[in-house]
Amino acid sequence: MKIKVNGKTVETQGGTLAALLDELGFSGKKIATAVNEEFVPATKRETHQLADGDRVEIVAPRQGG
Amino acid sequence: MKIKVNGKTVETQGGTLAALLDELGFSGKKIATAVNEEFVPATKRETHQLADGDRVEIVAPRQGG
Amino acid sequence: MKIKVNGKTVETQGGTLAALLDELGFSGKKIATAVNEEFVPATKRETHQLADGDRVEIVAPRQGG
Amino acid sequence: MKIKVNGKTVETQGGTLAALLDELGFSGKKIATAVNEEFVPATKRETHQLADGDRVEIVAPRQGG
Amino acid sequence: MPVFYGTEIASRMMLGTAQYPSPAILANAFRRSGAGVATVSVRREAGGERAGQDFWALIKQLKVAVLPNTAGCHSVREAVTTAHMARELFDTPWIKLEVIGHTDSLQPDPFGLVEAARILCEDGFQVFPYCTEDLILCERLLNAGCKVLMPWGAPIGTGLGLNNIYGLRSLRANYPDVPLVIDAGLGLPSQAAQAMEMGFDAVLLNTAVAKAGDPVVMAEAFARAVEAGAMARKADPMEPRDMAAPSTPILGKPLL
Amino acid sequence: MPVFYGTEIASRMMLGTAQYPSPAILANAFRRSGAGVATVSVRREAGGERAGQDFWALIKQLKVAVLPNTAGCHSVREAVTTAHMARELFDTPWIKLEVIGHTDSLQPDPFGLVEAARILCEDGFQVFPYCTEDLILCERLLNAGCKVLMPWGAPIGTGLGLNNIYGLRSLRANYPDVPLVIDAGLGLPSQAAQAMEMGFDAVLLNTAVAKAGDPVVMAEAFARAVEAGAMARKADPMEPRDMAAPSTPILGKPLL
Amino acid sequence: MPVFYGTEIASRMMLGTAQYPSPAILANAFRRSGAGVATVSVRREAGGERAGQDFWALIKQLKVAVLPNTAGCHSVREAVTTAHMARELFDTPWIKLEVIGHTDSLQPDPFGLVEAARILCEDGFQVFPYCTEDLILCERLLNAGCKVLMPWGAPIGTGLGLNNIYGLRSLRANYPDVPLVIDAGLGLPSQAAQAMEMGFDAVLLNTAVAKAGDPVVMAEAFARAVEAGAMARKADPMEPRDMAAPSTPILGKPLL
Amino acid sequence: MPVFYGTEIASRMMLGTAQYPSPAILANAFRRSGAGVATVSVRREAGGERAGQDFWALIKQLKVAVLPNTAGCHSVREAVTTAHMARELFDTPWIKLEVIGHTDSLQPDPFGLVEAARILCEDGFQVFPYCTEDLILCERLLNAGCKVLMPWGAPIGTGLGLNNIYGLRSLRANYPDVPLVIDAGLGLPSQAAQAMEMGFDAVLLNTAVAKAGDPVVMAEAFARAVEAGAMARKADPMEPRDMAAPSTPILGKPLL
Repeated sequence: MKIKVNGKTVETQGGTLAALLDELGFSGKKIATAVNEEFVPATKRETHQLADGDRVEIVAPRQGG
Repeated sequence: MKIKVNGKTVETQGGTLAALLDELGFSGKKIATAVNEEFVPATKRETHQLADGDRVEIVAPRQGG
Repeated sequence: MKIKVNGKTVETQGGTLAALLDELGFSGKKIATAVNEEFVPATKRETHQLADGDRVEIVAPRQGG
Repeated sequence: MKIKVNGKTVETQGGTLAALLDELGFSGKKIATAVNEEFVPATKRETHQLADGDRVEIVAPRQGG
Repeated sequence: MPVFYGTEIASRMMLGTAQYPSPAILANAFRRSGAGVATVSVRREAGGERAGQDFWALIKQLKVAVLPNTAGCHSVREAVTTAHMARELFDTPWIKLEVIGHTDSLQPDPFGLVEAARILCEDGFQVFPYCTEDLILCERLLNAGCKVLMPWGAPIGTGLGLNNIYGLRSLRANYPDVPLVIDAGLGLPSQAAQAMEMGFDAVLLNTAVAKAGDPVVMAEAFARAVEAGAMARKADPMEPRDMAAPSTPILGKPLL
Repeated sequence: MPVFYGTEIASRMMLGTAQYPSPAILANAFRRSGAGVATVSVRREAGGERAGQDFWALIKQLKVAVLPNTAGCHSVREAVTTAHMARELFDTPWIKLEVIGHTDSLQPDPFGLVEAARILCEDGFQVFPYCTEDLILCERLLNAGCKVLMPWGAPIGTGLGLNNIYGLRSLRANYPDVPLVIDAGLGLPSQAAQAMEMGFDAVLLNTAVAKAGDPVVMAEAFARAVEAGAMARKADPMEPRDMAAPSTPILGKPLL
Repeated sequence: MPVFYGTEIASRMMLGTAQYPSPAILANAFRRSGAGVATVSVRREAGGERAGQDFWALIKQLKVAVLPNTAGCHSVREAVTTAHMARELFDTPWIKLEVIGHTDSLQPDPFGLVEAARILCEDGFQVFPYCTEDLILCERLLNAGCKVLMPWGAPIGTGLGLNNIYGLRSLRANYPDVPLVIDAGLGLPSQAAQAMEMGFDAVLLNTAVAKAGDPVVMAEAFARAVEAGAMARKADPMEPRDMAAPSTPILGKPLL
Repeated sequence: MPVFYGTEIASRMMLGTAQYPSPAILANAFRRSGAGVATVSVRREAGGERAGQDFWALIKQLKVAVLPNTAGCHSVREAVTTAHMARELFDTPWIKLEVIGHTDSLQPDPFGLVEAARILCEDGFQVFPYCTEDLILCERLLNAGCKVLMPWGAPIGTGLGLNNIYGLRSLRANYPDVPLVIDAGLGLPSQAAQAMEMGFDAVLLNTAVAKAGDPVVMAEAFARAVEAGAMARKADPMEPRDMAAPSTPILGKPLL
């Protein structure tokens, strides 16, 4: 199925948010996530099932003022 | 019955707002009225029945900045 | 002889300041004069003899702030 | 004779400025002097003869901005 | 000249009617200033009393547009009810909407102001909101239906002038087509002239005129300053520069 | 109205004659502003030339007092000789005395200015010194015989307004009875109004008017601002205060 | 020293982490300034990317409190979701809440700000709202549960300093016990010192330091200015006066 | 660090010694501020008196350069004789030359100042003239032999800060290589920082420190502010801009 990750369309066989992060090489990285504009805490990634067309945002620490 | 007019308690035999205004000597004067914090237009004074304890405000033009 | 008039060298047969002004076409014009950085009033022009190398300034009214 | 010292009249038998300073108890103190509005350096005090009516100023270090 | 809700006013000066030494002085201040709008309020009156009736007689002969206010209202409900009474009393849809949020500064309450403005605009009022220079507040007021904005220069009655020049410039720049009136805080004509030079459409004054030693002369002084500032804006002022430039030509200077 | 050496002028605005787009615009700027004094200069003219003669014809029909200047003079000698030529040319004892001490800022030279002022006053001139707000300089100029002072607001042609408000206030306070004219540096009518509110007697302008997009309208704008400021001074303005004070009476406010 | 939500910070200077020429310069700016709080943001990162991870490593070794922001959020929803991601990512309840209402000025949206602040405070966040000096807005933010306020001095990145001195003084006076941080708009250390002299508790800077020719030296300059201003406030400054008063005693002056 | 007549001073802060609550507080103010120069005066002393001797003992242990003044002198003669007494008394060629021309403002007399400076420079003194920002006066003082200038910020003891920013900037720009010290008028550290940001080399203070509630803390506050301003100048500050610019990067902002 197709999922938007940080604005880019990604083809994935789906499953959980955790699986997707793994697949995309985020394991062990300091990130936070939202799906369809809702925050998804790390503790929920294992159980959060993604659906076709979901919009996933993956963010990391960055410079700020 | 007792009615508060511009903050002062007035003893009246009641009736309409129009009657009260008459009784208090407002006939023909340029005023506007509110009862219990609600505006009562001139056109409604004849029909507006006052109840015991009503709070009537009667205002006229005055200096303003 | 040679005289500097408003910064330009002028060849003249000399004589008085009045004569020079005449010769240069200033007759009847609203002007004031100085010779060698000294003011020469209109009343003195007739009698003021010019010498070779004199520096004559002739000014008229002009815009000012 | 009479001498003005710092604005006050002082009766003294006269002599040099050095003598006066001695007499007034300035020996060994950090001061500077002027007589009749003229500065008199320390090196001249021995030889500076005072005259009746002289105005002597004796100053020391003080707070300043 | 400024146009408020379709009505063109013949003067950029709006004047309050409070605090004058006498009715005669009030009337002369209006005449001498040529102010085109008078602000008024609604206050309690007893049956025997004549004050309100006499005041109204005085205002009518000024032949100016009347702008009733909701001065002293701290809640939306108060302000709305007061507006209704004023509309009937003065027979005008115009209302200077004050919803005060802070007692010491008489600062407008942005939240109550927007809500009251929305209610009144929907009810057919033509609202003149007494507001701050806050850009977002002003945008909300316009969205609520206001077609005029009246940002403060400084708190009412202080005479401090324009406290936030940057903010006021920025408001003017963001809403070039909305009539903007500096309401409150002015103390001197030079401040009113400056507001006009900055591109504001009008000023609304009261204390600075009424509390001057000679209110009539001060009223005229403000009127002229306002015209002066507006003309200057129109005449396109020179750009200020750091280095001097001679006005008198150097060319032709005699050598002396 | 200001009195300069015994001559009362009908306006507090004095206007320069340089840098206008055209003679017609110059003339209209004077008419619309009602300026009572025109500053002029003396410059070289050749026999064939008509410029000076035509300019003079223009000025004469303005029917204003003429104040010749010594613009561009850096030495006492230059200034004095120029003053003599100007006195004969314009047939007036009045002279706007400029002795420039610094080329970039066109700042007056306090030292040369006092010396030139002394020489000219002794010679019967009525000197209008272009000076700074320096209190001691101004005292020396008065001692030299000057009966008017013309401190700068800012350097000539900058349009920066009043650079040293404190110094100018202090000058006004120290010489309450000497006619004081703000000469040079003004860019906007609000600045001229402020100078009048501070108690100055007049302003002398040139660049801000001549270099405006519309010099005629700007001239009138300044004229009104100057009147406004002078009237405000006369009308005794309110004292500014930090805390707000309602203009509309609180007494009688309905309970809603 | 300022106490934010029970945490005392060892410095009155808070520093942003953006726009530095290099990570090393960022680190040195923090060291030399002794800033006690660093603001950070959350941004997208791709799987392969290391930027965020490296940045985080850098920040950790600074040993300062981390204050994540919601920079660039224009809606309440955006700001709230961003705050949640930041809380998890940086493992802190602190959030610098920005709800921008106007693109050109980056002015806070008073309405969205209060709503977002209420939601986040109820959810256990410790909110540092980037706000204006508006007294009513600030009161609403305090009622929403904020225990710190961060009014702007001027729009972000302008370096204009304190645009509304009067409004900021009035805010300080109204909330003597609330920690107040000047956030945004400062360009020079003297402006930061002035803010402290006015009684503010801290300043939050970024552009003025990061965009200086030498960010490290500028960071230290601001740090010293902030200390200077805070000490001055504590030391109770003299009252300014209009008339001069000699510092050197006149008594005992010799007659010469 | 500033170099005065070939002597480099370790601090940009110069401090007066008058008006302190006690000698101990004076001494601590110097220690905490690290001021490198102390101004002193000469005053009458009687034979029995010890005041001057004790004061001198106190100053000596401060281990700072001593700059005697001619405070209170109104004539050239007074100032010159006082300078001579001071040179002998303090065994230094340095003299802070004050020739006061106006009693209320304690304004320097430009005319007497230049004359006294010429006499003293010819006589081997190293003159620190207390002057105004007047460009021509300053040029004359340099021509007279002065190698330092000390323009006022505001009249002595007023604490008003920098009254003529434009004039002071222009002085700095015209004499980039002459040590310039702001002498007198400062009331707050932020003003001292601003003077340094404008490029001045040092400040000389007295009243603002001695008359503060806590002179010792205020002395340190000024010292830090002066360093802050000097560092800022060195670090090349950002250019102020009218429009906002986000500090946090917009790139990578999540879509929420």
